[in-house]
Amino acid sequence: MELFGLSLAFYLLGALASLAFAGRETANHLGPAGAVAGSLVGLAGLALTPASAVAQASLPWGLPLGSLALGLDPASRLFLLPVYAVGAAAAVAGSLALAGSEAAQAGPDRRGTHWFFFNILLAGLALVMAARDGVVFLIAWEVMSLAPFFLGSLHDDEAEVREAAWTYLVCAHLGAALVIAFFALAMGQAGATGFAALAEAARAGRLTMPSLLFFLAFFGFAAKIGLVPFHVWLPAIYPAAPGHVAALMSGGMINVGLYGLWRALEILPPPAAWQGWTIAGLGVASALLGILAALGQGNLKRLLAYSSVENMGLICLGLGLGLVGLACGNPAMAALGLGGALFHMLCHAGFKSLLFLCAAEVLTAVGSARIAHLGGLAKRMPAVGTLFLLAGAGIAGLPPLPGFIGELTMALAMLAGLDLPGLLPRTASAASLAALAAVGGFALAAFAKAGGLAFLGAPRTPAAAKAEAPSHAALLAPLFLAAGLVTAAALAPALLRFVGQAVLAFPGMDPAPARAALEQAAMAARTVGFFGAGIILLAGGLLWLRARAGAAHGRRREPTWGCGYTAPTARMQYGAASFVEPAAKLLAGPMGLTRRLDMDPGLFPKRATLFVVSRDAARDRLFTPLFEAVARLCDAAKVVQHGKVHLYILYVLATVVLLLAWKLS
Amino acid sequence: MAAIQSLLVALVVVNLAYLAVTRLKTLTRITALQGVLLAATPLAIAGPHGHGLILSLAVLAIKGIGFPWLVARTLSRLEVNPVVEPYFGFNMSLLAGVGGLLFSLWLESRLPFPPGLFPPLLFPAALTSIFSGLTLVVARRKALTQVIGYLAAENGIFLLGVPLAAQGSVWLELSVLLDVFVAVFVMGIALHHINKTFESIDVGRFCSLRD
Amino acid sequence: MLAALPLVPLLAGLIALAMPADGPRRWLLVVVGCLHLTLVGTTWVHPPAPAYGGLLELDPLGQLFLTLASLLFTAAAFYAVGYLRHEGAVHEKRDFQDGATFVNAPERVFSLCLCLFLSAMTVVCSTRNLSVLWVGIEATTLSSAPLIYFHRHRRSLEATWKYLVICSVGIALALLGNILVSVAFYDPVAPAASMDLADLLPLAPGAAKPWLRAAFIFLLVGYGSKMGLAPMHNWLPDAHSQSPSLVSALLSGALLNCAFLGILRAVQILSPAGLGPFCGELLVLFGLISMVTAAVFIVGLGDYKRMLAYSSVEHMGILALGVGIGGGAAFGAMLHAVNHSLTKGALFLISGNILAVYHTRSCHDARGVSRALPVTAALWTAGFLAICGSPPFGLFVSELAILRAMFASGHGLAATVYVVALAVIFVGMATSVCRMVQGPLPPAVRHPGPERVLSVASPLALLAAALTLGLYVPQGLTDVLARAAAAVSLGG
Amino acid sequence: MNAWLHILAALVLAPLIPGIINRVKARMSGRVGKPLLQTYFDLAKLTRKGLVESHTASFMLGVGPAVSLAAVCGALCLLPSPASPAPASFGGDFMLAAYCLGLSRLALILAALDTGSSFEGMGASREAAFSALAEPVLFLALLALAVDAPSLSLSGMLGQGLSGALAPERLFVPLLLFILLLTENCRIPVDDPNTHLELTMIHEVMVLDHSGPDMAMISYGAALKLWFFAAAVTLSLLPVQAMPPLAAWAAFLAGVALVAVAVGLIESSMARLRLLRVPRLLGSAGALAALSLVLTVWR
Repeated sequence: MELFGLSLAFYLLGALASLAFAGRETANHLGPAGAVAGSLVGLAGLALTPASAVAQASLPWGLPLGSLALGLDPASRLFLLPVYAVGAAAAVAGSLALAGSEAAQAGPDRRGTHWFFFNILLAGLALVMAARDGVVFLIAWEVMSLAPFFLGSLHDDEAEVREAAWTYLVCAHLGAALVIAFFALAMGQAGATGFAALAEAARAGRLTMPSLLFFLAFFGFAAKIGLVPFHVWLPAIYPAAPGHVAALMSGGMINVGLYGLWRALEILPPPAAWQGWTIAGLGVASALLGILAALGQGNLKRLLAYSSVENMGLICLGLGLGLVGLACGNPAMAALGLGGALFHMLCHAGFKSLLFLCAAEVLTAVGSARIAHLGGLAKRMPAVGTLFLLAGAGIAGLPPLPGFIGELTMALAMLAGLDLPGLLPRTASAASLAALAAVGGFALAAFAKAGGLAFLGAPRTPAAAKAEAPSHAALLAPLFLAAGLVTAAALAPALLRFVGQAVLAFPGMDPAPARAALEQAAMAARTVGFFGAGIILLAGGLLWLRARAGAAHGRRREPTWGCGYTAPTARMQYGAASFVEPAAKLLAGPMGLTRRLDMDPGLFPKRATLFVVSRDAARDRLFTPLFEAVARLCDAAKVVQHGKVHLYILYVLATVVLLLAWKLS
Repeated sequence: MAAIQSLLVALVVVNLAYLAVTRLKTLTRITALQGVLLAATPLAIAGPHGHGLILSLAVLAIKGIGFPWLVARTLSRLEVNPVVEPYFGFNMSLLAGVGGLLFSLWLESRLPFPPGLFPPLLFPAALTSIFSGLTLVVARRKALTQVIGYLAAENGIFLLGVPLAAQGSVWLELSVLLDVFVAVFVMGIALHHINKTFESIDVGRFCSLRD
Repeated sequence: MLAALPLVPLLAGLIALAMPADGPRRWLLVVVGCLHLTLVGTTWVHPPAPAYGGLLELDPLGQLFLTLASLLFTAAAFYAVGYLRHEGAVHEKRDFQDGATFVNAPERVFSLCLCLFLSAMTVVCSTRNLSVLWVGIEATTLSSAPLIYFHRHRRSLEATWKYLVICSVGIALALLGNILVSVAFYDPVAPAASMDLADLLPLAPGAAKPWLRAAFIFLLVGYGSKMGLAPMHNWLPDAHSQSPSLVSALLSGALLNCAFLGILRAVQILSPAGLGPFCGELLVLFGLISMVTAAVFIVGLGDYKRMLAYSSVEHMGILALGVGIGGGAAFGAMLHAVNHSLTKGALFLISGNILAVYHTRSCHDARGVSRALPVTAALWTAGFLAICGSPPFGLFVSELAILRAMFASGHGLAATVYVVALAVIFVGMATSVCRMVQGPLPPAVRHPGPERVLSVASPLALLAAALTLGLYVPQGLTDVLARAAAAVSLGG
Repeated sequence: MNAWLHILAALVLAPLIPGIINRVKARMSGRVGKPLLQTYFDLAKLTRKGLVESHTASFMLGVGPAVSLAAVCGALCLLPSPASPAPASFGGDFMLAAYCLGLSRLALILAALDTGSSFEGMGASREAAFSALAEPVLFLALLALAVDAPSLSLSGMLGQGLSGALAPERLFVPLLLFILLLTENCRIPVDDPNTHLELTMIHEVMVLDHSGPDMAMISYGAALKLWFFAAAVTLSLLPVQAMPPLAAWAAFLAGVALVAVAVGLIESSMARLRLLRVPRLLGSAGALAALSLVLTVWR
């Protein structure tokens, strides 16, 4: 707890220092320094505390509402881990990326405010996870939600960035409105603000509308998590934000939605099975639609954004199944579902932020993140390429990378779900396993596309051909994250037990069978670890043999075989749209792809252009029409303010008459 | 008692007359008439002595002579079109006036009157006055008619305050104060500016500020 | 000391009228503001005795609103020094909207009216007598009308006229309402003429209830039209958008509160008569109508000063709603009044800075503020977040308190409308504010150079106060707020 | 020891399967055909060759085949031997096997994309799409087995055969696994390994630019994968767990050979599906898998 406070203090110091030195290069050192120091202190705090410890603190509070109750329990620590780890990495990467770059630009130097909000975001995240009082939680939540708006609009001279920042702000606030409504309703009914008191009220049956509360919390937090259809801000803000910000948001921030949901579920009365199925159902929808949309993207960062939607969907699937298990008295399913979800959350945080940092390096080197402008980068920047390909395989859940363990644990929950009473729940469990498989298959395709087309093959533009490898310093942050992930893979059983502490602390969890189920998963993870080591050794051995064969029998470089065509160009390679064409023939709708072929008429057209655009269906079909309808309605209603004063008097008169007629009759 | 009843009936008729006339000059005269009638009410209720007499004289001076004279002077100075220029037709306005009267009568039936405070018909007459005055504000185009309508509404409030004045309440004085300051002082100045700036007192042109 | 409070600005106004030199007169406003604020500050330490035979008497409710008025005036006075330096010159100006030429009102008249305005508001806040209250509110209308007509062009004249007509009708209805209160308290045996709350409250349980109902309706609509409750709010966007920004700040931050005080006094009378629920119902109704109206108008609005005006309509709605719900919401409403005044005052002052550089009130044309005026843009953004109820600003706390009390008292439907309206307003304002703050500078706008301290100091101070209240509400203030809320509780 | 015997058998005997298939196809069309051991000869020849790499390629071209082969070997380690459980076995290990095959596929796709050739890109894109569609079918089929067994590990669910109550839906699973064998190994009717039109190929077009040891690893990996599925089909049909070891082995090997013959027969009697029809085939298989699973759960 003390170290937590110290880390918070570092964040705030960093924020203030960067604001104080705004406009100078110093801000670009002090701000990140605060973030790194805070994160490392925080990490130290996590490392030095036993995983199951519960700390509480109550501090003086100046508001007439709520109280400054803070605390750290296993769930808090678990969610703090990616915040600290990604926070430190993103700060280092950002500091290097922004060094000197802004000075060359016209206009004011905004790095001071940028680092201010960066630190505020970290502090807000940390505070959200330590808050044990509704009011404190909401304040931290909103502050944390607002900061990315400023972080994301660093380059607001581009119209797209402004649009994205606006989208983010609106989504974040609408979600927050639901969260506020949730807490206000709960606090109003309970007559208290502390989490413990709220949970007490729920147990005593004083929260009279548990279903409404559940939906408020779920939809409110789903907006932050990025579940379909509330995901529209993700594909907007991630491409627009600087790479390190996108990394922090995807690795540290969206998890906070899960954390909020977790806390809300802890507060609310024990979940009913339908609540679990609701979460799981929306999770499956998000996972499938997210990965299909990711497959359809032509922009590396947008692809990664949709992949976040997918992974958040998977996590919610696990969470939902866990709740079902809890509701149906199946502790193994409960523990495995929740545990798998949390484990996957950790892995996703690491892999996704690593991917974003790599994408940021690509953007710096080439000047574009569109796959049509990339290609062949693995030769120019081998370290970044390797990291990206590995992280891509990891986020697709492939063994021996740790992403597999999370998916495996969730799959075990689904298998445990086959013991549920009733045909429908069993079928649903089986269907979720099939969905998991389909998502895994498409994730593989999506990351084969992202990694393969961006980093392999021939460069598609001169800029890509001349891309320069990042400096060694710039690799520090990605390598830090990669090291963390390797550790996670090596120590997966231990990590699973760490996650298990949070799961076991979930109210209503039967500890003995839950612990047994988690232990079983940990043993499986151990086997997977040995297995993975075997595969790596075997592959290494094969490569060594291959190298020997090459040395013994010669090694030549030749042009790629062109099927008889003698002048192949890089533009003839498979591109982003063509790669997904087989899938798009079947699934263009959910992938959001629309295509237009402009071709000269005649049998031998001289010119043909194919446009493949991938747009967000939820945005185009749901939110844009909704917002436009509201705007039209409001415009239509504006006629009452017509400027004619005598009619205004009529309003006053009519009001008086109507009120008298109503109230005196 | 008969005197006050006649006065009140006359006031109601005058209120409706506000809505029926077409020429500004006639409107001014009706204002003067209403002022004179109002000046008579304190006398009719409380008798011709002391406080009531002074008040009566003051009202006669202000409402019966002062305002009509000011309005007439403004009218002649501004050289405006002598027709009142309605938004809504006269029939509609009259209908609204009668509606106001009916509403006032209904309202009277809903309220328990303390014994001896209000003479019969005073409350509906006062409310009708307010409603027809405001109807004038709503239904007429010129700034000047709006001022006159406002004065008429004020007269209704004054009428309602008369019985209370006997109890020593200050509301009557305050309502006169309202007349003096708002209707004459500020609106007069604003009217002057409006005429200067727009070369017209047609507030129908006032619609550049809207959404 | 209470006797001196309204006199200080009155005298200062007369001195200002007589002063020939522009420079000292501008600083005179600052001196008046500071002096007044100091005097008001001492009332927090030593509760003042009634003055003028009990006509003026300060209770927690009045003290709260008086402090706000004084604070806003002082902030506006500091701002006025820079503003008048820039705008005060008598020469003809060209209107940026229709191209016509206009002059500003004489500066001494402006100063006089400002001081009179403060004096009138002081009277309104520091009385518990319904008659004096009514006179005071009337005086605020009269003294503020010339302020709105400072820029003597057609649109401001139109706005002034609308302000006058609507508020005068409102004040007339309020007068009628007051008369009906007298009727309700009429006792043929022992006629008492006093309209002082101290005399009325003990008699309230025996007052005639139908008359009180009718009286409250007239008072609510009458003062409500001054306060800006929909659908009587129509003067508000016009007057706020056309008046000088510092006047808008005073109108929104101080005047609307004063009108609200009129309604609150009525509530104070009706509650002991057992009509608290009746008042609550009407207040909640008008609060919700105001919020929805504001939401409807803020979406897609192209004029940022009108946007702020509609936001005032919204917040007045919240105040009415809070008092109408009662209990914790009344406390929230009192806190909200404080927060809203501070924030809205700051926002209007900032809008003046933007207007001075861009010469347009259109959100579409005033772009790239963060590049032209970095400090102003930061304050504008912060103010926007604050006014929309985002933490860590104070409005969040008060809005949350009201929402929570709504749920606690079972006003689920009203709470839904409240949350939806707030969300829509956020989206509407965010669209305009993002458009203004971000992006490159329009080519037609020249870079204005560094910002003047006087133009940002006041809004900065006000926003800092709003920020502080979002994190820490001093115990003394909490006590006064609680006592003020208790005074307007609906339970009687 | 017994557990590893199956791995050994697979490693040694796997190249025989393409031989059997080719021999059956040749016989059916009235030719003599290649020797049964042709794949061994090919592998031996390829390993003695030097490396020819594309100018465009990076490290991935070489890493791909090695990882792919290693991953397939990994998947094989999870299959039970006819007479004993697999060397590594835990609840849910079928998922590891499926994901190992996925890793192997990803490695090959990336290696294909590394050449920058449009042909290889084409093959990679088809492979990625079709296998993504095949994945849920595989899971559902194995799930039906798992519920039926009831056991969550491959070692528990395979080798039970059709013993016990015979229900029609239990025949679906071997059938589904067989369809998946055809899909995953790019056999007719999904893909034609012998075609010479690059435009119509899936797997073969992905490896156009691989040579020497790389090609050897790919061919060997393909043979192992074929063995994996053939073994799975056999084990899902035959109750080897209940047999004495020797009989089990004999039945198993015969079964694998028979599966190979069946593939050969199908390849000689059917034409390749149009690419557009492949998802339809997989969709039908998916529906069948879902049906069998629901029926199994219901029972």
